[in-house]
Amino acid sequence: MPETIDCNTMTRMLRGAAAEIREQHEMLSRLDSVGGDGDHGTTMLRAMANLEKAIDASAAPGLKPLLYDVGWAILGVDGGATGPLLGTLFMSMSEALEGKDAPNPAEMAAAFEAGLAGVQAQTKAQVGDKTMIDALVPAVAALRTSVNGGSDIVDALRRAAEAAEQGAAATRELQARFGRARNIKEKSIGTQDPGATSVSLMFKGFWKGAETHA
Amino acid sequence: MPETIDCNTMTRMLRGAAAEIREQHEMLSRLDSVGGDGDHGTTMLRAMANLEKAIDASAAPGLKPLLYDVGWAILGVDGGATGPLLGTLFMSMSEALEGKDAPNPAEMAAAFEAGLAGVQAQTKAQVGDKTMIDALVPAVAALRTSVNGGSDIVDALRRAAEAAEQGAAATRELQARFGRARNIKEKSIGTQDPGATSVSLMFKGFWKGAETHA
Amino acid sequence: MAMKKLINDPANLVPELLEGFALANAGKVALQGSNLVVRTSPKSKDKVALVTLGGSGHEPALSGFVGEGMLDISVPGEIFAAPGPPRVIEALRLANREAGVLLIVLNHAGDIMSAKIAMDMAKKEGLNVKQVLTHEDISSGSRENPDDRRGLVGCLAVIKAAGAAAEQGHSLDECLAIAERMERNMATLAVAVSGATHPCTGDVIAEIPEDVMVVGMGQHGEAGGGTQSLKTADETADIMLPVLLEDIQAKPGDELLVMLNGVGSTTLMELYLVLRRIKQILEGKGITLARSLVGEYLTVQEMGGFQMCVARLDEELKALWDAPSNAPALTVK
Amino acid sequence: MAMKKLINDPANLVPELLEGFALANAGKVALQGSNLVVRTSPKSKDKVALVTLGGSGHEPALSGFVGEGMLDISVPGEIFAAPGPPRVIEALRLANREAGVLLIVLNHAGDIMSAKIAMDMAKKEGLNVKQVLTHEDISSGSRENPDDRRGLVGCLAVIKAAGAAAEQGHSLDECLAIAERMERNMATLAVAVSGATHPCTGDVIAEIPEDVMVVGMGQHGEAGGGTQSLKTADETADIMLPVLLEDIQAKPGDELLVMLNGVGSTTLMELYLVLRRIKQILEGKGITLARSLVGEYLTVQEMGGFQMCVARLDEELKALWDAPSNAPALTVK
Ligand SMILES: Nc1ncnc2c1ncn2[C@@H]1O[C@H](COP(=O)(O)OP(=O)(O)O)[C@@H](O)[C@H]1O
Ligand SMILES: Nc1ncnc2c1ncn2[C@@H]1O[C@H](COP(=O)(O)OP(=O)(O)O)[C@@H](O)[C@H]1O
Ligand SMILES: [Mg+2]
Ligand SMILES: [Mg+2]
Ligand SMILES: [Mg+2]
Ligand SMILES: [Mg+2]
Repeated sequence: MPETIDCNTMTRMLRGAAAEIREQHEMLSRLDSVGGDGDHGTTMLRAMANLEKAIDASAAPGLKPLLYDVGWAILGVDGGATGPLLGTLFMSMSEALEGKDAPNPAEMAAAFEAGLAGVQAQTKAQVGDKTMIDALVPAVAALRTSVNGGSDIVDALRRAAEAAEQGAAATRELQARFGRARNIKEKSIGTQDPGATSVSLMFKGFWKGAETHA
Repeated sequence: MPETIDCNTMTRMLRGAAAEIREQHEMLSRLDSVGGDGDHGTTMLRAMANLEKAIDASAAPGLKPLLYDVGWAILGVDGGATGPLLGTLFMSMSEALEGKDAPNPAEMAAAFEAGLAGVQAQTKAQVGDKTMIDALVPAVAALRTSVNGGSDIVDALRRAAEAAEQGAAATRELQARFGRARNIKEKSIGTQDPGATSVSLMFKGFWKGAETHA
Repeated sequence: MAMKKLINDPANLVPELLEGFALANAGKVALQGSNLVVRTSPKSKDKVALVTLGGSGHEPALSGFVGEGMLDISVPGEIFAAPGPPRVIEALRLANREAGVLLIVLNHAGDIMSAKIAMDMAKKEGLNVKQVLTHEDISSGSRENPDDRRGLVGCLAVIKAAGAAAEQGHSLDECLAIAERMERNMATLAVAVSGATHPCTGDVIAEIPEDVMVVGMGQHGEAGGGTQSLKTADETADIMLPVLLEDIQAKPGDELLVMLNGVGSTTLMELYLVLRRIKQILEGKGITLARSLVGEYLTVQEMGGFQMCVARLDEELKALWDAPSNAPALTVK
Repeated sequence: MAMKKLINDPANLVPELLEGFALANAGKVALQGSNLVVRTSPKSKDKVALVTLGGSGHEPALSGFVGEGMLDISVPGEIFAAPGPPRVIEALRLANREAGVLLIVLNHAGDIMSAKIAMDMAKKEGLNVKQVLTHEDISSGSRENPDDRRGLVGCLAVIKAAGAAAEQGHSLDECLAIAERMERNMATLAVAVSGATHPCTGDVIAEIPEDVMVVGMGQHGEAGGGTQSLKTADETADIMLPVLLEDIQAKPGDELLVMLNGVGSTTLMELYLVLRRIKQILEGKGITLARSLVGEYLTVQEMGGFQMCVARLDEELKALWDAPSNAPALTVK
């Protein structure tokens, strides 16, 4: 296992996320149809298609431009809340990687933290509000903790994915306070948040992708 | 039984027609819903309401103005084909009664013939085309034959009503060549024509009305 | 599904909707006499007046076509039922003028009968009225039997052309000739995909099975044509347009007006797809899509489907089509 | 009932419908760049430009509001989905000018996020852009929590007023102030009586039981309010209007604009009945129905129901409302 993350690893991670989403997109739409407009799976599919197209087309080598292109491509998805938030995640990660062509695990954790901060600049949603934030925050926190504790990147991503999954699962008991689902108020309780589920699937994909490469 | 028809008799006849229609309006709409737009019963109800209003309001005494007012009132019904045709029937009868305040049965038959001619000036439909003409033509013919044979007005109207009923019944086997029902072509076969049925009901009402008065 | 309409007492439906219509277009139209729809600023008396009649329930038609550059008076009937002759003659008397009155009649049994009786009376009274009949529905009769052809949304083009001509000071005979030319030049075909309910009776107007569409259905759900499986937008245009082009014998180099009239619940979105395909087909044939109009002009309550109307334009008809109008349903600057 | 729509491949739905929309309104609007809807005759560069963004499937909104006197550019998204920030910033760059650009954003999660990211970029790039948010749906939040209020058909009045002001040469700050005043002055409530289907997925957008209506339903079928038995037109107006009047604190002597926006299959006929009742209620309160607009402006496919929007007008807003426009969906002479 290399000490730094290169373009190849990141590409595997991103493709891993796309693979997980593609497998589960129908479930994602079903979740969204309870309190939202039922398009979350379709939107995520388009986001992942754009992501892969961006990877394939990305001319500039280097993590920073790769993540910029991926983020911009996901922003380009006409997808309601998802495109802007997930696109911002990658755009902000890209910004944080200024001058870091081969980040070590700590630098990678910092990039994810910057990504989260970028997302949080776009939405006031907090943990507990039943949004993708409920998966993203614990995932990034677990990544940081593992890295600080000496984990390698694969192990840290595994822990992040587990934390994201738990965070997503916990949204089932919550009432939505952001997004379309907030309109159905207490009726949103009992269904897992689609956006949080997507984030959890993407972290699983990051982990699996990094693992196959290792 | 008087030898001439006065306003009172005519009023009874007209009210008799209204009573028959009112009793059967749902059936008339049902017939119209097969090949037409299902409004014939409603239209006839409105026509009969206007007819009775015209009788009540008719200031000028005399058959001619009475039938004019009734015809004009029926013309005033927004009712597709029915209003113009039935309104014209009475308007033309009125015209034919110029100078005849108390027509005898033969003059009455002539007035009905003039009414039929007025209707026929409005439509090219012939007997056999599955329209109200299929009831009107035999009714007027029977009226003339009976009167010529010496029947009094009640008896002549009874025969006219019977002829109208037979004419209407015969439309069941015909294919509509006029009105909305012509659009469904051979599918119109098997349903009695609503307009012919109305005419048959009205002649029954003329007869019953004349009879109660007698 | 039972009827779900926001109405009050069905017996008052038409007067109430006319009251609301006049309110919604205050400053343009008003009610006069026995619920005739007239312009608030009448056309000058030295110009030909245009009058039409027809059942209600097809909003915005026909009263939505009253306005500068289009109609002077419309005589709205009951729901789906022609107005009786007394109100038609009332309108003709009101419109009467030396320049003359053009009565536009859509070919439906009730309308032509009311018009005939009113025209007979008008002639007796010495009014200067002429009539044009619109009958462009190719599903209900051949060009050789025009009496059988129903009048659908094509009336709009006839009213627009003749209305503009009248506004420009053309004589009654000229307006009539223009109206008749537009009428001869055009053809309409309707497709229905879902039914509607009669707002007064609650009766289903057209019962159309799932996955089925009906090409050639009349304005009130009268069946008239081909029941077939539901098609895509492109396929539907491919079926409908060629027969219309054949009917008007469109040739390469021709310039066409195409109107796509949504009849109720079919979306503009769908109509735009159909127009896109029409343009492709016409291009393939060397025919020009010179003008188009897409929207809801003559509806049948909440029915799903649309009417496709094509009309060959010459230079004069094109200019008349482009002329200004302030009618509620068709404002042209 | 399964979906019965005349469409082609759902994946191409939006580009195809935009192509047809531009064809249907050739001479007024055109597509530019990545399917931005622009005017064919652009506004002079010394005047403020207006840009908006929003999901498709609501035709004629929002692109139907592009035209002289209203919008300069609309950025249409996918069906019911906001366009992403890249096309929004593309539009802002295209509209950019010294006089400035006003971005009108309807309050829906996706739209405000796309707008925020694009605005952040615009600021970094030194573009002179300001934003106004429309959020007038009283069912989804109180006046104290305007963030919760969705943007419904009221955007039309904001675009109309600010668009007219821009055309008259007002500065960006003045246009913004006018837009914000109109926005503050207005309130909207929706009622739904029947559902619709998503044209791409075929999913039912809102399932509304027979004999039931839902007051306060969002633009995409999100439930938001009171499920109750279906009412008459008058009763429905009696339920909806008073809460709207209370929200804008309408007082005797006020002059109101009332918009009744059919969302799909509800007929003009029904909307006219509702307007009639509104006039009666307002008269009873000494409030003037100064202006009205009845029609389909922001639809939700074939959904049944309508949005009622009331806005208090002052003399300036009235004049701006009356100002000319040649937008496809709202031609004003
Ligand atoms: N304001 C918000 N902040 C954070 N996440 C949000 C917000 N709004 C929506 N989301 C997330 O987006 C998900 C829905 O995504 P999607 O269905 O693609 O967008 P839309 O709701 O616009 O159709 C929700 O499940 C939630 O996780
Ligand atoms: N052209 C016509 N000539 C004679 N009778 C006609 C004609 N058209 C329709 N009718 C008669 O009218 C009846 C239908 O009347 P009604 O339903 O009231 O009118 P509409 O068809 O306009 O709705 C038909 O059954 C037929 O008897
Ligand atoms: Mg969604
Ligand atoms: Mg009928
Ligand atoms: Mg409609
Ligand atoms: Mg519609």
